[in-house]
Amino acid sequence: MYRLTTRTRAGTATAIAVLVLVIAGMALPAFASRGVIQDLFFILTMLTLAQIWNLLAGYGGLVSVGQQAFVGIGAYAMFAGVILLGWNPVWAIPLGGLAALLLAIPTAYFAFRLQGAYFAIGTWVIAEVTRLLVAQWKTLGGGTGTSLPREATSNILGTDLIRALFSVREAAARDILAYWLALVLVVAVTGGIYWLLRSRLGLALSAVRDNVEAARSVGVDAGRIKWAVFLIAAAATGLTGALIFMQTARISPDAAFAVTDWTAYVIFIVVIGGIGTIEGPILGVLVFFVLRSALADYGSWYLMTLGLIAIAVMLFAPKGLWGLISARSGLHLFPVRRKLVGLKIEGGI
Amino acid sequence: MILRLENVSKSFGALKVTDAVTVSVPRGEALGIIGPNGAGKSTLFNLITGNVLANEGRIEFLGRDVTRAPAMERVRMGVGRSFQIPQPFEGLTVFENLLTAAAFGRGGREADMVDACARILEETELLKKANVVAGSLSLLDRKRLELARALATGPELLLLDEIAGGLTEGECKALVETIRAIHARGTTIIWIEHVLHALTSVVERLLVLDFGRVIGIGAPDEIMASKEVREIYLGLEV
Amino acid sequence: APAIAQGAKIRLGYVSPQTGPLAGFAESDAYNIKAFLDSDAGKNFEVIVKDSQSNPNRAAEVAKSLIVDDEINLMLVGSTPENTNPVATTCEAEGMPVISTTAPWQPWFIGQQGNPGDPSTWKPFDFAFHYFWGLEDIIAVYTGMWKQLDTNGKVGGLFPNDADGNAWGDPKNGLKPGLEAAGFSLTDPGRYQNLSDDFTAQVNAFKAANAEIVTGVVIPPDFTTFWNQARQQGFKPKAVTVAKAILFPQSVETLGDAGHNLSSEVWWSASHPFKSSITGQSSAELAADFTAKTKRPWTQPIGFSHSLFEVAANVMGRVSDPTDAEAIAAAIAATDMSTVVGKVAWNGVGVPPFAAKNVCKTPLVGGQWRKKDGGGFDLVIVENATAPEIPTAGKMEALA
Amino acid sequence: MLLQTHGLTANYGQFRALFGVDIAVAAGECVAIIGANGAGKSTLMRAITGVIRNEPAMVLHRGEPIGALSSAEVMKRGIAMVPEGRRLFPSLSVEENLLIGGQVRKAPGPWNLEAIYELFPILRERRRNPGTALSGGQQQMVAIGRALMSNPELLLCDEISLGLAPVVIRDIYAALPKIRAGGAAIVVVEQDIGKALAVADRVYCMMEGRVTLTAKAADVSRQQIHTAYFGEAA
Amino acid sequence: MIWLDTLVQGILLGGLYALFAAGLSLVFGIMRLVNLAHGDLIVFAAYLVLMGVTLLGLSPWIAALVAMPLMFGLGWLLQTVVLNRVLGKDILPPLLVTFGLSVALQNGLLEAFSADSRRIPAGSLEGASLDLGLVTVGVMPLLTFASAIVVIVALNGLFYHTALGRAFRATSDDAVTAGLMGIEPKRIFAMATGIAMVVVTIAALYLGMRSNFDPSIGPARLIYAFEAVIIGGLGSLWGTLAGGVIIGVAQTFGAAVNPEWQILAGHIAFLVVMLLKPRGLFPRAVD
Ligand SMILES: Nc1ncnc2c1ncn2[C@@H]1O[C@H](COP(=O)(O)OP(=O)(O)OP(=O)(O)O)[C@@H](O)[C@H]1O
Ligand SMILES: Nc1ncnc2c1ncn2[C@@H]1O[C@H](COP(=O)(O)OP(=O)(O)OP(=O)(O)O)[C@@H](O)[C@H]1O
Ligand SMILES: [Mg+2]
Ligand SMILES: [Mg+2]
Repeated sequence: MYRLTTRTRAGTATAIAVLVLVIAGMALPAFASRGVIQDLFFILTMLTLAQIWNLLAGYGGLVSVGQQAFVGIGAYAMFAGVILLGWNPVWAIPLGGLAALLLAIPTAYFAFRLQGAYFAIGTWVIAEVTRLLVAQWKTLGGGTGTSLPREATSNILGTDLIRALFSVREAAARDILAYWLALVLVVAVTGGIYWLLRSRLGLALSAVRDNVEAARSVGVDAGRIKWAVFLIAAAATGLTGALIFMQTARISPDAAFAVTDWTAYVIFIVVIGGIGTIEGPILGVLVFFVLRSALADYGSWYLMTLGLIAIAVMLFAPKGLWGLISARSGLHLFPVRRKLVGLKIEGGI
Repeated sequence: MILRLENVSKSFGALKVTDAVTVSVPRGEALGIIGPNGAGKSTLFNLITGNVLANEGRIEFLGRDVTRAPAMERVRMGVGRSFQIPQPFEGLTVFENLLTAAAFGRGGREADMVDACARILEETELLKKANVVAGSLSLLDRKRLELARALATGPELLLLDEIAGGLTEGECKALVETIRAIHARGTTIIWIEHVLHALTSVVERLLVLDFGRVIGIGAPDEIMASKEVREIYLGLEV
Repeated sequence: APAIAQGAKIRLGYVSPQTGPLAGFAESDAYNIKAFLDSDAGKNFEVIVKDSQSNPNRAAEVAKSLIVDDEINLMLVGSTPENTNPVATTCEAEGMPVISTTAPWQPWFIGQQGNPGDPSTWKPFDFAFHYFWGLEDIIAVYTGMWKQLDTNGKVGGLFPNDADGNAWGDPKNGLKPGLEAAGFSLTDPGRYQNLSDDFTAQVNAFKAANAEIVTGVVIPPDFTTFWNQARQQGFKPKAVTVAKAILFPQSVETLGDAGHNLSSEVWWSASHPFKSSITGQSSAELAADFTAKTKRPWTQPIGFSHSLFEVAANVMGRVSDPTDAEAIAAAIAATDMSTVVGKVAWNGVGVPPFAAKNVCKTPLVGGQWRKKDGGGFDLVIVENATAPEIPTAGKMEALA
Repeated sequence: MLLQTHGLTANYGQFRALFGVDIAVAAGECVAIIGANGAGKSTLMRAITGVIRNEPAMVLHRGEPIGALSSAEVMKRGIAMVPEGRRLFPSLSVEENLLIGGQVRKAPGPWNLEAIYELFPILRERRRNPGTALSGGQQQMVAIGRALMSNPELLLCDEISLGLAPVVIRDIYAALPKIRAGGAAIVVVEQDIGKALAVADRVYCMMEGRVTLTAKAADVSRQQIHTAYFGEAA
Repeated sequence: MIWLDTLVQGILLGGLYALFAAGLSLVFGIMRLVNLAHGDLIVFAAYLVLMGVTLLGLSPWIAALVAMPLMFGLGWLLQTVVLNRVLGKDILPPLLVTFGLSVALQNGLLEAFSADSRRIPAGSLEGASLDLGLVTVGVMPLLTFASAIVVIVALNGLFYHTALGRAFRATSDDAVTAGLMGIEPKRIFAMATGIAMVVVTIAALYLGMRSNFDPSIGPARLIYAFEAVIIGGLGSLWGTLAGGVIIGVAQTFGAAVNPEWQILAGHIAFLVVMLLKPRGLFPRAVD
């Protein structure tokens, strides 16, 4: 007699649109220039990081300022796989996820003892410690950093196929491969988060966010959820880091553990777009990309503008741009509400 | 005995809120708790549910020592509770509130819980509002939701904290009927309430708490007849 | 026909740290690029400048965008290994010819190898070319300066954990073996992090070793911190010869009197006897013109920033198809020209075989900052054994 | 009228806790507000003192709209509150807790440190202790003294007997007449109906965010209160 | 001998960190504001002092005195116009706003002053030292440490012996109830940030005299300042000094083992303290 549904018209439309976009995205390298592919790679990897951070802070209440630790360790693990173990870079990427996962365990053990601002600063310190330790890793160049050897970058799995497929140069084939991987990653991460929110865990996350005490009183294990979210986020961040640095082919501790690039800009994207929604980071990353493309040639003026925009958005649209839009229109592209359908039920979303 | 408290004490700083409480509740009983504001009634609930841990004493549920067990473990064993000040998950709908409780309190797949949740919603007269965000509910509906959510965890022992306070006569009567029905299905109930007539029409025994101590326990008539209790509880000169 | 004769302009990409801590290296970019484009040689060129924000991630990213979006024909880059290495790595992977400078060749070449610790794995590059000097030149110049003084030959080294510091401090490929060969002994307490606030450990180590000379490659704030603490804690070396920290006159001026007679290597100066191949200016004229136009004192990176465009013009003049990366790379390799920083030719002279293909060396001399009477400092060249064509203007003096 | 509310409403987020409450307090008067848990009594106090802000005209002080003022501005007009749960400042000693009450507004009047120590002599002994190290009753005395330090025209007391032993409650209630004698009007919010009726001139009874009974304390019957309180005949 | 020297230098270094951290401690303690722009504000103040020295020809000490009221006003404005509007239970809005401020300040300074390394000239003081028999210490580090103590004593006096300090503590405990006492929490916050900016000016003076600065240098020490504040415990000024000293000593001892360990050792000391006492060494009764 009663049924549970999460379907809405906007949600279905989004699902179709996303499907079309993903298929189009897969086929894009056949038409698009390398510049477009590279811009998209940047957008997709930043979006992945932003979605992950949004999961942490927006849904899990874990405001981490130390995500660069996982980007960095993931990237370094990938380099280690290639340089020390001689793996193909593509196979070394999962190693990045694994390394980040392993690092996340002691990090969580430490940081979960801290609350709020203390948690934020604690994660930052851990990221610094990781950076300084990695900077002592002499075989991977220490503080100097290192580059992927040319025979590794020219031999990346699948590039031959891509070269044959699109008849492009080796470097372009590498871009396409990285772009595809980024596309897979962003779809997997966003889809995974969406699935998570629609699963039992999603209910638990919302419950914990709304009221920890009450959540515990209905049987939700708040601690375990925090652990799960933190570890998942770390592993996914590590994968993303490995992918980003496979594409860059050069690494140094300052680049891999850059708090500005991998955390501050990511926070900017999420918060400007609208935290606690899947739509927010998508909107945010587009805004960030447009700003960057339009202003980056103005040197310090660009960064100054970026800073001032962050301030202005927080003052005038504290829920971010998507918050502004959905408050006006009631639109939710990724519905997670479970509706009870049946007789005698009124009220919408 | 479904629940047994032995010499349970709890202090917040220097303030002793629960003072060597010993009480046993047989399976299937409906026990009422009364006492003045600040007597430690809600704290006693928190001790039973594990939201607060006892300083001393021992708490047994279904024959198992749960004195140190965390709240969520006790929920899964069958301790359901409502909060005196309603604590809905404000961002979730009424139905989702129940679904969360059902999925985690009983431990099952969401899809299997839909009918059970719908039944509870029906019973607590919330069905119409199933898809309304809990943050926008009126006080009455919040109280109903407290009860509904507690039921959704599938409790053997149901703890109700002042769910009739502030309700109109009609609403109160309906509530009493609901609780009776729940009790009739065999659920053990402990109910804290200031609205005495509602309480006494359901419970079999009454426990009086003052300054964290049990100052009387027995049949409602006897307890209500005691002048001491009337004075302490109502604060009115009789 | 040579590329320059054809219609479309040749596109040069240039990555420089216009903002952030390295911005000092980029201060003459606008000046030099304008001078280049205004010159005859520059008519056929377009220069696209991207700001790396002193951030290696950003440097790699803008390099890529120059290659892909702006479809440049040749990449130019300078301003320390933090800037050159990510750009060169990107170009090498992209098959884009790149000419880089203003970083000693060891951190540039070895720093881009997968496993810097294992020389057997090092590989030459196909598209990346570098001209500057190397640590062997530093050793020669520094020891030449120190030998002018009467010291016990004990040297303390300050090497941070960054590309330069690791290269200089490397026990096998760095300063140590060379100094020992020249009769000096090096005390190296270990790699510190940049922007450290305390150098007590180093001061104590140098005191314990009875060092009379301090050397290293130190960023300005760290050097100030070190030098103050050294004096406060009673450590008085006879010579302090460091790179980076006292590169810019502004940095020396921040030291006040304590800047007097500090010494450093000199890669370019207003008194270098070379001429620009594109403007015909002598070093002195270039420096004077820069000061006249910008109201800022000349600095060493100016010459190298200028020379990058000289080399680019020369190389592209010898290429018929500016889109043919292999041909450009071959033309770079075949370069043999004189620039405002000296002769540039990738002929392997003075470079070990593994790097001979990609590295070419420019002359290096030693200089000492002397306080001027009216305030300010002069950089006086005091050592030129390895480059006698550059005249000295004085003798090395011990610190007071 | 010293203070009046007109159709006062208050929300917590989307949840409405007050639905058009009208009350009035004359200068020097003592008014009791009673009602069950959650009736909205504390919310009413918060709305009056500007902790919850409102339309300006919903609260009038001597005829002037103050509904939109901040609590500091309301307080400077001579309306002081003893908040529910006492809420002493834990980092301040007893004496500092008292001093801070009269730090911003210090109108001429009978109340100063000396007078408060006289009213509650035990506080003088404990004046160096941190406020939170006192017993509940003593803390309540500090909270009252703190509100008095500014010599307010109107003193709002939210559940000053909550959780206290009867002897202590007696001591605290004994202070109310002395406070009135100093010239302040008083609003007491109480669940203990007996105590409230004993001190008040008039009484308002609230239920679910509305005033359900307004009466002279002397006239009101237990029956009436019970109905207003529980919504049902006892 | 060496160890004693290392200890003394570490303690003196701790004074510098405490000075960096004192303003942060005030702001963090009173309104739980994580000010990511703190380091950049120090650099900004350093430029202000430098301008006083170069443009007006003042001595650094006088220039700092002149800069103080300006910085106070800036802090007041910043709090009133921007920060007060984003303070709340959620730590993210202030985090993002102060990050934005940090980026904007750094690049504004770069536009205004170029990337040149600057220094506030302190003349003969720079290399001056005192021979204390067992150890030789620099006059400048000693002055820094002494100033840290003076600042902390002064702030403590303000905090515990003035009406304003009482209002600070009360607002920090419970801003709503402070409102009922007639205190405008927002005005108190503005005052606190203003005072923090005065402390920032003092920190800037020493930062600028001790070593070089340029627009990008602000964030580098921010993390030490936070560590010092947290090690000490929220709202405890002496705790902040202790926190600074712990980090300073850990750094010098780490460096004595090997300079590679210098910065790491400071961070590790922080992690260890947090593992043992998650609320810092001298936590307050509340929160
Ligand atoms: N977490 C806590 N920390 C400190 N004190 C507490 C805490 N919880 C309750 N108290 C105090 O314990 C005492 C008893 O509170 P409790 O809520 O158990 O009373 P109650 O009998 O339920 O009262 P009411 O009828 O008002 O609900 C009160 O004085 C209260 O202030
Ligand atoms: N901060 C808050 N957020 C949300 N709801 C609140 C809040 N404070 C109170 N409420 C709700 O508002 C209603 C009125 O509360 P209020 O505290 O005014 O009642 P009261 O009459 O003072 O009760 P008590 O006797 O328990 O003090 C209650 O339903 C309560 O749950
Ligand atoms: Mg209760
Ligand atoms: Mg109340």
